[in-house]
Amino acid sequence: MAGVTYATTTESLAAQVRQHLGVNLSHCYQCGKCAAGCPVAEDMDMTSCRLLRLLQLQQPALDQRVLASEGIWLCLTCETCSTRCPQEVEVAKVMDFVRSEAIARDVAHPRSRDILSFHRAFLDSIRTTGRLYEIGLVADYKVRSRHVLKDVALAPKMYLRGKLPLLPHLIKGRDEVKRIFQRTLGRRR
Amino acid sequence: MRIGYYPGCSLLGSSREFDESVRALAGALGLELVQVPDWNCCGASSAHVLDHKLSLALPARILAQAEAAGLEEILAPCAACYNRLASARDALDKDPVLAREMEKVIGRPATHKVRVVNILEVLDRFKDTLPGLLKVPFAHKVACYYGCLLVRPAKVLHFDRAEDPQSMDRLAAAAGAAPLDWNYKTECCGAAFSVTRTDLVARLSGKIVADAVRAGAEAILVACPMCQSNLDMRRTESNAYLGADHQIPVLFITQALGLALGIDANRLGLQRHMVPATFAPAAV
Amino acid sequence: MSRIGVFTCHCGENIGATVDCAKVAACTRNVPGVVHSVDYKYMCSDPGQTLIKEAIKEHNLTGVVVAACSPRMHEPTFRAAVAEAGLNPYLCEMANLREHCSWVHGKADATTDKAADLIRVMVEKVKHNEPLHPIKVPVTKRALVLGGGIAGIQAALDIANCGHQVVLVEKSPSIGGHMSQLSETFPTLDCSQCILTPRMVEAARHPNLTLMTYAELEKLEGFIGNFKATIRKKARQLDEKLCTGCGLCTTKCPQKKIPDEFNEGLGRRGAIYVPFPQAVPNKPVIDKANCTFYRSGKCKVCEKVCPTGAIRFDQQDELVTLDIGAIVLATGFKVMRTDKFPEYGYGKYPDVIDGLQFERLASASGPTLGAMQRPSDGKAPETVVFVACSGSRDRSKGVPYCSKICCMYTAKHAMLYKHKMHHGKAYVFYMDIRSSGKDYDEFVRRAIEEDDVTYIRGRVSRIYEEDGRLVVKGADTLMGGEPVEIKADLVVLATAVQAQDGSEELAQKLHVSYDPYHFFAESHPKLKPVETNTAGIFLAGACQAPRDIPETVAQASGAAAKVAALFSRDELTREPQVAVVNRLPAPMFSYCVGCFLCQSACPYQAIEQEEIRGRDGSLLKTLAKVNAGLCQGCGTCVATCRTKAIDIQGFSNEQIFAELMTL
Amino acid sequence: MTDSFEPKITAFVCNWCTYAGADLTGTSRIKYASNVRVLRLPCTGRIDFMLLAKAFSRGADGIIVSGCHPNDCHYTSGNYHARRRWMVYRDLMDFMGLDTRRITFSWVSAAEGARWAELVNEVTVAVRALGPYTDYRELALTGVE
Repeated sequence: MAGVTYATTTESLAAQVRQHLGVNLSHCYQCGKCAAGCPVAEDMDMTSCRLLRLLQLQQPALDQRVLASEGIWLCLTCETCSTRCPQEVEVAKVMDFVRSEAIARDVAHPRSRDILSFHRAFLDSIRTTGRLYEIGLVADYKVRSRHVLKDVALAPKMYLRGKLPLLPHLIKGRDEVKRIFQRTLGRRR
Repeated sequence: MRIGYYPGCSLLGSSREFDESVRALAGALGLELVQVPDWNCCGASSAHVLDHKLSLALPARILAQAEAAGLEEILAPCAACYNRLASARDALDKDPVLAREMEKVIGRPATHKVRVVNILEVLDRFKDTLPGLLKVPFAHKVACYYGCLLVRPAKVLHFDRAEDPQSMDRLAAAAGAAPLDWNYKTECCGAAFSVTRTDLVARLSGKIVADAVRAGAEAILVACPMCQSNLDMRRTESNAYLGADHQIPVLFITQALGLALGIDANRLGLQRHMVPATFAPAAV
Repeated sequence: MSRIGVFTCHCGENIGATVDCAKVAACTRNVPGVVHSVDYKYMCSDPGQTLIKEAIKEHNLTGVVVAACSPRMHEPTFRAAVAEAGLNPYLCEMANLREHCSWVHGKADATTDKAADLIRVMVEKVKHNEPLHPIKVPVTKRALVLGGGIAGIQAALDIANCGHQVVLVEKSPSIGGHMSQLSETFPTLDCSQCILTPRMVEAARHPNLTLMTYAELEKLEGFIGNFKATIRKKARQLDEKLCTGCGLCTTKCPQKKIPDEFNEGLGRRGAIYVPFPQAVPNKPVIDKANCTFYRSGKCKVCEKVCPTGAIRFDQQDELVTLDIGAIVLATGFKVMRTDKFPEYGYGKYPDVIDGLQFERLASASGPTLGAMQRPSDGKAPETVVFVACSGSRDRSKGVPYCSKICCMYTAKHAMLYKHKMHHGKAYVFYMDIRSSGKDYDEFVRRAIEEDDVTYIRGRVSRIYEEDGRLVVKGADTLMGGEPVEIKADLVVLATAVQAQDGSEELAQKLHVSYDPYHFFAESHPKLKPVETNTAGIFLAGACQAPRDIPETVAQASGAAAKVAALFSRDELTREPQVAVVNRLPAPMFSYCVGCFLCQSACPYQAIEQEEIRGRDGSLLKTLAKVNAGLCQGCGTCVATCRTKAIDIQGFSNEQIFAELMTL
Repeated sequence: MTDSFEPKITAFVCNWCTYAGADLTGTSRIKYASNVRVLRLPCTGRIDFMLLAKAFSRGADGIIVSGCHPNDCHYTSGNYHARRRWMVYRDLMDFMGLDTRRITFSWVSAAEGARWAELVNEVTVAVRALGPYTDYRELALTGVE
């Protein structure tokens, strides 16, 4: 592990996790139970417990590795880790925090593009109509992710089963919802 | 009995049958569903992933709407909505500062005291009346699948036990079904990755389907639209992953109960499933 | 007119650094009644003490205040010194300048002022001190040992061998405890039974030792040297004198399917049973809850077959009261059961067992006669997974502490398994290996290096059954947390060591304190490891904290030594800090009006009624009277007394008010 | 209230738990406000109303009464008696116009060195805010005791 550390103790991700989530990462004693129960651990470049370990060391280089990892974008927030942690460390919350930091600092792993564009498409659909407009979502996502031909077979089947209403539901409080978005996301998209 | 109702977006679209079966069942049980006026989307996992504040604000508005309508308790059949709403309520309840902040964001005061309950909790209140109403016992071996969102995080939801939950099994039994002891009750199905990482969903959902089949189930019962669509709509992919051809249908618990109460299969939306679910009630 | 001497100690730098001792000594000289005040580097040192002794003589002091460390530290030291100088030791008080002042405040005038205050308080107190004399109480030279495991047996034997009477009380039908259930013991792998049973027999035969098995402590009264213990001897439904222990009844009992406690539910027993073949005493008991006769009124087979007619269906529990001088608590521990593990199936999988159950599986006297057969179907397990730290070091399960013995016995288990099944595969999931002890780490290394047990550093997240095998989902943290999935035939959870059931109640019966996990608390973590905070009650073994056999035996002998030391004297001297009801000349006799509120408040039943009679024998007044032997000097009675007739020596109203007046 | 006001705190503590706890505070070198003066009693069961009243009349601005935790009393039940009596006294004191906010009942075990420091600091801050307790002292001086 490289020797470089932060100038002040408040800069590290661990410190911020403590400040914002009240989660004390020093509680983690690296038993690996979180990773052991994680449904996608095998797909991750960095398992949850490895990630916690890197955060514990509170070094810029290691924090960077965490933020840039692909694994955090595979987390399904299924909360199995938090549920079983013997030290009651809320691992899933930490994952959430790390992801939002990665976005904020614009260092998210390239492979997160699809996932992010899906979520953004999802939110945009709400931003404008107040509720999710599934066809809109899928279309928007395809554009953003350029996976134009994905699931083309599925849509008609769904449509035939009345699972894809053609028109969006517009709620009255659309302005309210717009405002909510502005006051939280602000200009961010 | 009267209760607030928050269908949530997917129940208007990809999971219409859940909405339909809930309403049909409520009718049969004499439960009046009062829809939350002009409700908005809860933000689902997208808001959760992208922005913490937003993931609280959207539910906050919903709770405020319910409160304004004089509702004390709202039923959110969609497990995702239930989870987001309950989590937000919990957070706002625990942290007054945050609550005030959210009031600013949604632009009006609110106590956020409205209780959020899931469909299993609500149906459990009818466990005594159910047997009496039974017309066509749903006499099938079933694997009750809870997924993540109904039971985790336990600290917030306080519903059933986090490992090997029982509430749905009890209901299924009440409907005349034989709930099986199996291993994937609370394993994750892949959730919101259905579109983006279909490969993961195929694997995770595949394992679930496989274990249900191994246990000898004739149907998988769920109470979550995401689980249902991943296990049902993604069957082609999961079967491909398993290299198998599992045709086990995936029903919402409300559909199973509905059939048991002799409600017509189409009113319960069984025709909408990808994997054919034909439990035509042999009329008595 | 009192002549007080004040001696301020620097305690090297400990007090000197933050308190200006010279100044304190100086301004103390102006306190009325103080005729001598000095400061010195180390008052507790020999020259320091001499300083005090000489001053007492030179200034013929009537009271001494030593301003130094906590009285809990050196009060005895200085009182002894004072006594040597011919002054009554109870005319010496200490002002706590170190723990309560210099160590907890920075260097400042306020700190020095406080020091001076603390001294003034004590000066005022001492002015009102009365010379007191230690109370002498007799010692009953009979010890009571609670718990017949190895700790209890060892303590009882040691005490008995010192020539003192011992009563060994065990709640189950036989002594032996957990150790008698073990197969082999680490780190030597000698058979537990082989080393324990001789001790059990010795205990049974020892002339100074009385065994009371199938018995429990009902009630305890009194105090060190003078306890009164009431023991409930549960009805065995058997005349122990007639019973020869032939065992015919146990073989003929129609009930055969009762889960056997000794075999941790892996074996079966009858309703009348002897827990295990080497049981001491080797006499059966009838398990009333499961006996056909007690359930249906019919059967009595045992009675019919008993050659000596020893069965007594009408036998009742018996209460025995004993005079006891000292008590050794050796009630042992229990292990967390597998049903406490939701993620491992709430104990619903028969092949997920705990460590004790494995001991029985591996034991030659066990249900499988030592053959490796798993509970569900008796198949020999080809793959066994051992999970260390199951429930230990796990706040989510309410056990943050380390259970201490699991690392070692898990290594032992893996070894035993491999010795019985060379081709079998043994995995151990662990977090850390804690094997500090003579030959302990070598033992663990042997398991890894010679018996090729695979150690995986990580916890197990989930266990479930699939097609008759157990799927164990763990992770290898030495591989960055890579998931590891093992299909096992048997899983052994090294479950947490917990305080014995009912520990809390027992502790309250005995007035000994206990920790948040209900282990009994020692009086001092380092210097009084076998004492409790109640004089005359000592601790041995795992009832105090998780312990292995060597430690338990050592501690048991330690406790026995304490008892022997206590019994080496014919009478005890106790601090005279006790309550007294004042006595006045007739016709008043005392302020006491005989309301006896004090009697109801006293936790020690130390308050008696004394009748004052006139010459003609007519009753004049009934007064409260304190039994100095029973009184512990808590002063609760003083606070309840409406006429202030009752007071505590050493903490009298006068003294305390005097202290208050200085503030 | 002037910030310069330093309250006098009188603490009545039992010998077995809180006094030992305070000793531990010392051995652990935990710093706390020097406003407190500790009076050692065998047990909080010994505390009676007169002591508290006297302390106030002698210039205490605040009082701490601290003993063993429930079930941990060295004398098994002294701390309960103290608690029960306190319930009664409080009403009496309120009735007499004593400021019961200035009396803090607490439990500090022999193992809670840090807790003792906290307690003293909390009370010191609280009492500092309440200001000097002159009213009662005046009463006392006029001979009402």
